Amino acid sequence: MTMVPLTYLMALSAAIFAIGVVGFLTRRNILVMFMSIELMLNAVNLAFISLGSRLGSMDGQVIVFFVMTVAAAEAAVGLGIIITIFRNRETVHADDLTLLRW
Amino acid sequence: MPMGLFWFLAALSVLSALGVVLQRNPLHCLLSLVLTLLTIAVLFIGQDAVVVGFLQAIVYAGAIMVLFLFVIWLLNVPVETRPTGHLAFKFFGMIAVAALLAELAVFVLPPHLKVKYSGHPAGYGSIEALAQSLFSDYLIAFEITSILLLVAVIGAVALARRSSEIEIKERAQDAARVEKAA
Amino acid sequence: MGSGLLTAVIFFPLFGAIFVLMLRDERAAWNSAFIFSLVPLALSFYLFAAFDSHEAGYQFVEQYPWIPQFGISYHLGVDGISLLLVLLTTILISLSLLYSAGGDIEKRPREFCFFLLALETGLLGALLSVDVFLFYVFWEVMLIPMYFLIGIWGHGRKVYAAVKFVLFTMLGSFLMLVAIIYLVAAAKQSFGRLSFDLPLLYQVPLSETQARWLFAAFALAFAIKVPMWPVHTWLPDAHTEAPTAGSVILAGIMLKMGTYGFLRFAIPLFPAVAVEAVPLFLALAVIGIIYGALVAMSQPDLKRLIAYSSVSHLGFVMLGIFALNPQGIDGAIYQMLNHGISTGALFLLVGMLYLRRHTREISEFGGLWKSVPIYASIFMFAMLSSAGLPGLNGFVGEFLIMAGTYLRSWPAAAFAVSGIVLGALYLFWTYERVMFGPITHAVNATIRDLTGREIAVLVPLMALMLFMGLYPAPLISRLHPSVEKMLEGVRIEQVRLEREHHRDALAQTIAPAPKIGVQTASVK
Amino acid sequence: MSPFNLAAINFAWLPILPLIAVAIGAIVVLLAGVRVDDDESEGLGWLSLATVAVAFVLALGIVGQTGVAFAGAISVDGFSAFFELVILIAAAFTILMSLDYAGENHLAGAEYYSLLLFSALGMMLMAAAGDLIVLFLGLETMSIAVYVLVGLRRRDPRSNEAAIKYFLLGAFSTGFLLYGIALIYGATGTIKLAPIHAALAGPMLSNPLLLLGLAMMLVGFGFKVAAVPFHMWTPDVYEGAPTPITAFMAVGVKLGAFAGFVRIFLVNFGPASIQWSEVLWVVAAITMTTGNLIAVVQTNIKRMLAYSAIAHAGYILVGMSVATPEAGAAVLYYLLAYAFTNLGAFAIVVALERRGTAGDLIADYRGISTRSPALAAAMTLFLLSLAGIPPLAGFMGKFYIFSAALRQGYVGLVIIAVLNAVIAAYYYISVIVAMYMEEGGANEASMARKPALVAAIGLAAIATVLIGIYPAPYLTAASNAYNSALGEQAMHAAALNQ
Amino acid sequence: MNVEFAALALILVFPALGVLFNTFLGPRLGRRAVNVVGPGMMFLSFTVATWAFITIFTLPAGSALYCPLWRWIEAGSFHVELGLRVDALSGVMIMIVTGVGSFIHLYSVGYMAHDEDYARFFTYMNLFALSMLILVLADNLVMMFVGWEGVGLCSYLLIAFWYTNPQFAYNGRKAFIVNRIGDAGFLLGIFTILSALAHHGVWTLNFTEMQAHASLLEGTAATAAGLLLFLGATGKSAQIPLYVWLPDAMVGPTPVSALIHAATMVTAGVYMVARLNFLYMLAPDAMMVVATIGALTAFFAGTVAIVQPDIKRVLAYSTVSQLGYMFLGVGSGAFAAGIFHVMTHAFFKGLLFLCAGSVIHSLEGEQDMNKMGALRKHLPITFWTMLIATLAITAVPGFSGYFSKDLILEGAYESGHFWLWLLGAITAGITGFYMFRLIFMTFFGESRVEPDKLHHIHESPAVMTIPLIVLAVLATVGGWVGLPDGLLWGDAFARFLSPVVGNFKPAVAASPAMLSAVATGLGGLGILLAYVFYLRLPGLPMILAWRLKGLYDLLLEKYRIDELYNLIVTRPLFFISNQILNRGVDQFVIDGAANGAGIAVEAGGEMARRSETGNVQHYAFVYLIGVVAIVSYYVYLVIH
Repeated sequence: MTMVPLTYLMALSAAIFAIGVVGFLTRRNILVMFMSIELMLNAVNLAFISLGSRLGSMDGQVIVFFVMTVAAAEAAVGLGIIITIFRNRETVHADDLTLLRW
Repeated sequence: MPMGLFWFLAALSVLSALGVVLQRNPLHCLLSLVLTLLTIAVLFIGQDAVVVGFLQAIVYAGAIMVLFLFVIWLLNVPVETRPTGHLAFKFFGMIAVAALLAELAVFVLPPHLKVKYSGHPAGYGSIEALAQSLFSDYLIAFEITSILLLVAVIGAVALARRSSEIEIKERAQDAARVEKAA
Repeated sequence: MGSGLLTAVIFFPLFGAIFVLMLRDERAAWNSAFIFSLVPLALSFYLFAAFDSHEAGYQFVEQYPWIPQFGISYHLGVDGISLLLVLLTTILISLSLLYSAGGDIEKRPREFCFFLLALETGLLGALLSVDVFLFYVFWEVMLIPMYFLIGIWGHGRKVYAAVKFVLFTMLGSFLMLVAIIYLVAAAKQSFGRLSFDLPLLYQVPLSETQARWLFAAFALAFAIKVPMWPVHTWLPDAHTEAPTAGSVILAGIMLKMGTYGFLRFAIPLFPAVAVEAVPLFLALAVIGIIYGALVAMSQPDLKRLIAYSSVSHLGFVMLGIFALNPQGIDGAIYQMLNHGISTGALFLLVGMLYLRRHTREISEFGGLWKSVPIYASIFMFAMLSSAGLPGLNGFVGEFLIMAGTYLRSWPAAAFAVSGIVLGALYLFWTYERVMFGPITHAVNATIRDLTGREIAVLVPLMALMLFMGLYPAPLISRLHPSVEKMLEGVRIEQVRLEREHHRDALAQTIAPAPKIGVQTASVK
Repeated sequence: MSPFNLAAINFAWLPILPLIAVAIGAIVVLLAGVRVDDDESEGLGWLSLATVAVAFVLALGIVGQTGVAFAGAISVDGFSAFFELVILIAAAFTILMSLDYAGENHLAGAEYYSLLLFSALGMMLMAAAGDLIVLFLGLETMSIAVYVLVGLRRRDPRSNEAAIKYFLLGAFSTGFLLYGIALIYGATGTIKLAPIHAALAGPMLSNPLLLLGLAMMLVGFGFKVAAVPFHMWTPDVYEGAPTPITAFMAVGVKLGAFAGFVRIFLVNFGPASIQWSEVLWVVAAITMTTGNLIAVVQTNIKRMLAYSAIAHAGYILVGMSVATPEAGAAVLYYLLAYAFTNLGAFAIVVALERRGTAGDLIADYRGISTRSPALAAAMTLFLLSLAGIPPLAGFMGKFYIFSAALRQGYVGLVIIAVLNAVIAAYYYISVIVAMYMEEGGANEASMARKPALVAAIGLAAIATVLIGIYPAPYLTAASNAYNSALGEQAMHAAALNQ
Repeated sequence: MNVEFAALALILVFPALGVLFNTFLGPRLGRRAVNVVGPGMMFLSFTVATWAFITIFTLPAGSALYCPLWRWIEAGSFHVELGLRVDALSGVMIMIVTGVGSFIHLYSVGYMAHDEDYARFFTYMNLFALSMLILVLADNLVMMFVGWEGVGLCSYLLIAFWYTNPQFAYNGRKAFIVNRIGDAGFLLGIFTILSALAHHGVWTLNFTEMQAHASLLEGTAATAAGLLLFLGATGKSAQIPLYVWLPDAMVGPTPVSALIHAATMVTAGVYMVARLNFLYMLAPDAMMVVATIGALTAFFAGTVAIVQPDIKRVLAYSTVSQLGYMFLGVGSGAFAAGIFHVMTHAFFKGLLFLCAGSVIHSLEGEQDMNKMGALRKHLPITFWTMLIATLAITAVPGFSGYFSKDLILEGAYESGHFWLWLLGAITAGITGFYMFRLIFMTFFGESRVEPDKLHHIHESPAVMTIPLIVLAVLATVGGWVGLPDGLLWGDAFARFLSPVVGNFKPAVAASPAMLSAVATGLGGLGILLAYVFYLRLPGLPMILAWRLKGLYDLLLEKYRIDELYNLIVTRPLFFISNQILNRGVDQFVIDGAANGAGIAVEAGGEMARRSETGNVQHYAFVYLIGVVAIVSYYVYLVIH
């Protein structure tokens, strides 16, 4: 069976990673920023899988497994935090969260 | 995995990723994120990472994203209407990201991408193989994940649960003082 | 014998400090602090008596390993160069305590005694440590109490002065720390073992550039402390705003740490560079002398004036040190003591005046002799000692310094001499404005003359001025051998330099000349 | 495919007993706390303190042992022992500070203490990690717990904000760290530290993938240790977090992060040090300078301490950039000294803080010396130690690092460092000025009813002085710890190469 | 031959005791005790001095008494042994100091009778005697310098004795500072000798040892040292250019003027030159300078004295002028003559001041001669003694001044300084004029005394007149020890000193008689003019003054030298001190730089602080910049 060149896969993951960064930088909605982070994580996962399959080692897949768990945990906590904020401030807008500065 | 499929998936994933970043309505963002995850899941499977691929689809795109969905509904977050931040900042941000992407590109180009190739052993990506390493080499890690999830649960509970009356009162006072100070 | 003695000298004040902090009653605090300060005083007198004036090396040595990983040891010792400064320290601390108890310090006396005694520990430690690391530790330690003394009990812009003082000194000392570590690293390379022991470090072979930079770092640290022109501006502020006792210790002892540093570290560690640097330092010293005197002349504030006079006097000390010959350095060390005593006395006197009138503006005074003759006479005495009148201590030091300088470079001496004229000018002019003429402010007619306590504080100083002026032999004889020893390294460099320059004129001035003895004898 | 055999794994339970103890303790606290009202959480505090004590004893037990456990997932050596001990101490101090604080601020006691313990567990895992996954998971455990702890003052907008900022940026940088791990995995084909170390030879050292991986991991750790320019979160989060948690972050998180950082870079990537020490040189210089510069103009003591923490990270990075065994030991020693000093300083902030974050302004410290002299004296001690005044712990740390650096000829960096130290002295001293030389200021400390806090401050003060004037044993400990880590690596490398 | 003579110490001990007594007990024990102790101590040390002096006589010529004290300063090879030494030269000096000193002390008892600060006064007086004796007894340069500065201090204290008057205080300071300038020169002189000898391995400043190694100083060293030391002398002995302090010093109590500013201290310079004659003999250029300065000063000061209305100022300028003579003497190698004049001058000038004091005392402090006249009858003793003194100073043959001044002029001429001799001779005439002007204006003519003072003009008490009489006798016979050669015992004084200062070796032959005739003639002329001006035609001075107004004012204002000094020295000094250094350099430049650094740091911090906007995404942006930077470094590594 044919093997997709690693370069392509890595490039793809890099691209998605970059898109995630862009989202994090430009979107004001905390939730969406969080989603962008998920994008970044998935980009990394893609990289793991690709490299793993090229190396022929299972480690990559194992890591991805763990990363998913971590992502789940982060999602739980992160969303929890977002909820508390929304409770107190009725906003999820990044620009509003500048009580602490300088 | 046939190249054609790869190109299709690649394009799809990039587009949906862009969808996450570009759409104004969080709900649409979420949906395109799910789409991305699913595409990536297929890419996994296409590389013999079958189990992980399915996990990606079920757990990630399924469970976790539902969590997001739930929160979005809970907070019924409005569509971002007001102009978001300074354009200048966005501009420089984009430039920075572009730079990063360019740099990453340098590294993934064939001359620099030195990864020793070894063929897939039998059962590569199978559930046995995964379990094999999970419960031998990564046993400890596996245990840690349990703790990690426990921490997440505790955290979520601690954050989300109602707080006592006095506290609410006092916090209100504090907030008032903070406002005065600011 | 002597093991444990130096430790006792250093740490007794610290115990005293902590003890005083425990006390509840203020009176008791003052008294016990004074008593605690008397112990090291007595011990240092014993040191002075038991000191073997023929031994050039360290005496009463104590050495225990402290941080073996770095070859740092708790190594104490006293030699001619430090002995007298130790004595001066203990004396001045006791006197300032005695004075401060007399109403100069009202608020928080316990802390005051604590810091003063802690300061004494720092000072004595720095003087007595032979291990460079140990020295550095004490060198920094003495900084903090002084900072508190100025900041808490000072006047006017006390905080500004205190912070300025600390930052100036720290800048220097941190760079010195770097130099020390670098030096030790070099030592490791050549001797194969880490050691902060000064005698060993004297031997470290260094490349010319290394030596230059290291010398620069040390010299900067010490020059700031001295303070040499142009890094002196922390001094007038610190001296002026500090409480009387603070000014006394600051001017009396702390500045000497800088000059002491040159004698103990900068020069013997890097003799070659020191010899090269002579012209630079002579120039800076001369500038300091004249500049300090001229600026002092036009100060409206008595303390500030004395502060600048310190710049001038320390200029003399530096001049003597960088004459790099026995006369100059003996004189320099002697002048350190003189300055400590006479300037200390002057600060005390000004403090007493401030206590009565709550101002130090010269223009506020005039005709004081009428109302406070005793005060005026003592002031005159101290002033004369500071002006280097023969028969009083000041002269011996200045004479030796200028003689040494002349032997090194006569133009430097020629300029320096102008310092004694200017010195007389600002001192006598000030005296005239404060003591002579009619009483211009009615208040001054009513201020009371010195109390018994105050006289008791001043008399020992006056006695010292007279004694040291008439009979310096016992002091100089003790410090001289160590100076000769210190100069050995310099002489070697000297000779080398001359070979390079094909000049032998200098050789005479620094050669120890046994034949001379013969010749003079033949004359007798 | 090979049959599934557990024999391949060596179940060395002993080395991970401290970890297990902490985990169990955390769960026990959680269960015990179900019925406890937020305002009476003190008992839970003592319980968790006991847990820490037990763990500490167990950790002492593993000092001197070396080897690997669980198929190399856990590395057992002096290094991990050292860090585990220090981390536990930090946790203990934090708990002591919290005993009164948690009640007064109505923090959810059970969650608070168990999360505290869990995050400590995460840190210890980072110290003991034998492969990149354990490291990563440890880091996440720590971080997630801390995210929550920071935001635990649920009704306090500042607390929420701090939490979300920390969380978002933390997750963001997790992405980079993972990316780095991925690339290193790609380059070396493994994620176990020992094999990686063994693989670092010849062409591998210049493998672009490896280099990029290094860069990304550097960024990831840089974020956790608050190195400039990845430091931006620090002041905000420190300010907004509950003060004991701030202390825990300033010390514990730093310890954990540096444990991982040092193990990965100094120990494992030691052979590749030429590839990263220059970068760290620059980062260290910028970090010190920025931290000190901004700290000078702070008016809130927590923020000021945050910036000072950044600056100290810079000093430590100097040591890392030197990348010699001596430097490694210096870093460990510095962390130890820094831990006690900083914990003490924050304990005093806790003591002087009124409900909420009131009283955090430096101006509030005016005249403390007259109202509560002991506190002022202790604070002075800590500040001077942070400023690097001998003979206090902080000074010895700086001294050790500087001498290691100069031994390698890092003169320029060291001079930058000392110039920074002068600036630092200025803002530390300005606090002393407020306490001793100015009047007014509202803060009043009623220490009478807070024995725990007093104990924390007292112990910290004693440690600060002791480590300073009698550093010999601690220096030995630090260098032993570091060398044993090195030795382990060397051994394994040898084993794997033949 | 040198004889150890421990008693020499006593000469110092007594005044020292006096100082201590007057300082600590004086105020308590009261006036009588002080009046006894103050002068008493002087007389005691006078007797010891006499004893020593006689002992010298009994010993063979050229022998000396010495009394080693303790080793004072020692640093390496350099060391200073304190020791006292009395040879012919210092013998003469101690006799003058203690002798004249004693009588002036005695006189002061009367003069200070109404001053409540008598104790302080006698403290200073004794202290002065002490310092002066240290100066003359010293056997080495450094110890001499001790006395040298000591007398300067005392003169400061005594000039500013009535300190409540700011002018007096100022004059005192002026005296001290000007002296200090000289002393600075003196110090450098010492160092020059020291290093010159040290370069040859000889470390000594002891006079005899220096004399033994004098040859080593040959050349520039000698000249430089000679000039520098002479700079000191010009300060102490009020020569051009540093004479300015002496006239102002007259504000002190008159006995002070008599003792310090006429009889003793001001002659220290002459003594020093004579003492170091061996050095100066090696430096003809230096000698030349000394002689020239002396002659010029003599003439210059004389001219100023002509027009001064203040009786003490006239005497002051005449002192300066007479000191000029002495330097002319020693400068032209006639050391003996110089010292001889020191002695006679001590007698008659001391006497003149005391008489002036007596006059002023009787007129309640009036010093303006225009408010005197016709006091002859009221103050007979004062008048006669003062007349004698005047005759002595104007060198009327037979009186002491005649012999000494003659020898000096002779020496000047014979050493080949014709012009200097001429200047000296003319000055003799001027001296005659202004001195008799003083006598006539004070004691003759019609009284111009203010009426209110007229009724209680009275002769001074015995305690004051006795010293007058004693000094009058000395002023008359004092000169007979130095008669012209061949006459009776001839120039015994010179013979006595010759072992110390050597014999004068004339370069040019001349007939002493002729020279003295010229000088005396000019002196007589001066007297005659004064007679004409102030007794025959009293209006004439006015007319002349009006005619030659410019010149007259110039003289009256002392050539405006003080103003000149103020303009070129004092004012610039203070300007530099305050405006340039204090305000400009110190506060603005240096301190400005220091504080500027601090401000810069704060500003930098403030700017950097603003980057913390509080917005997460800005943080992320900065983070990203960091990433890009670091990665780019690796890109660089990879590409290269």
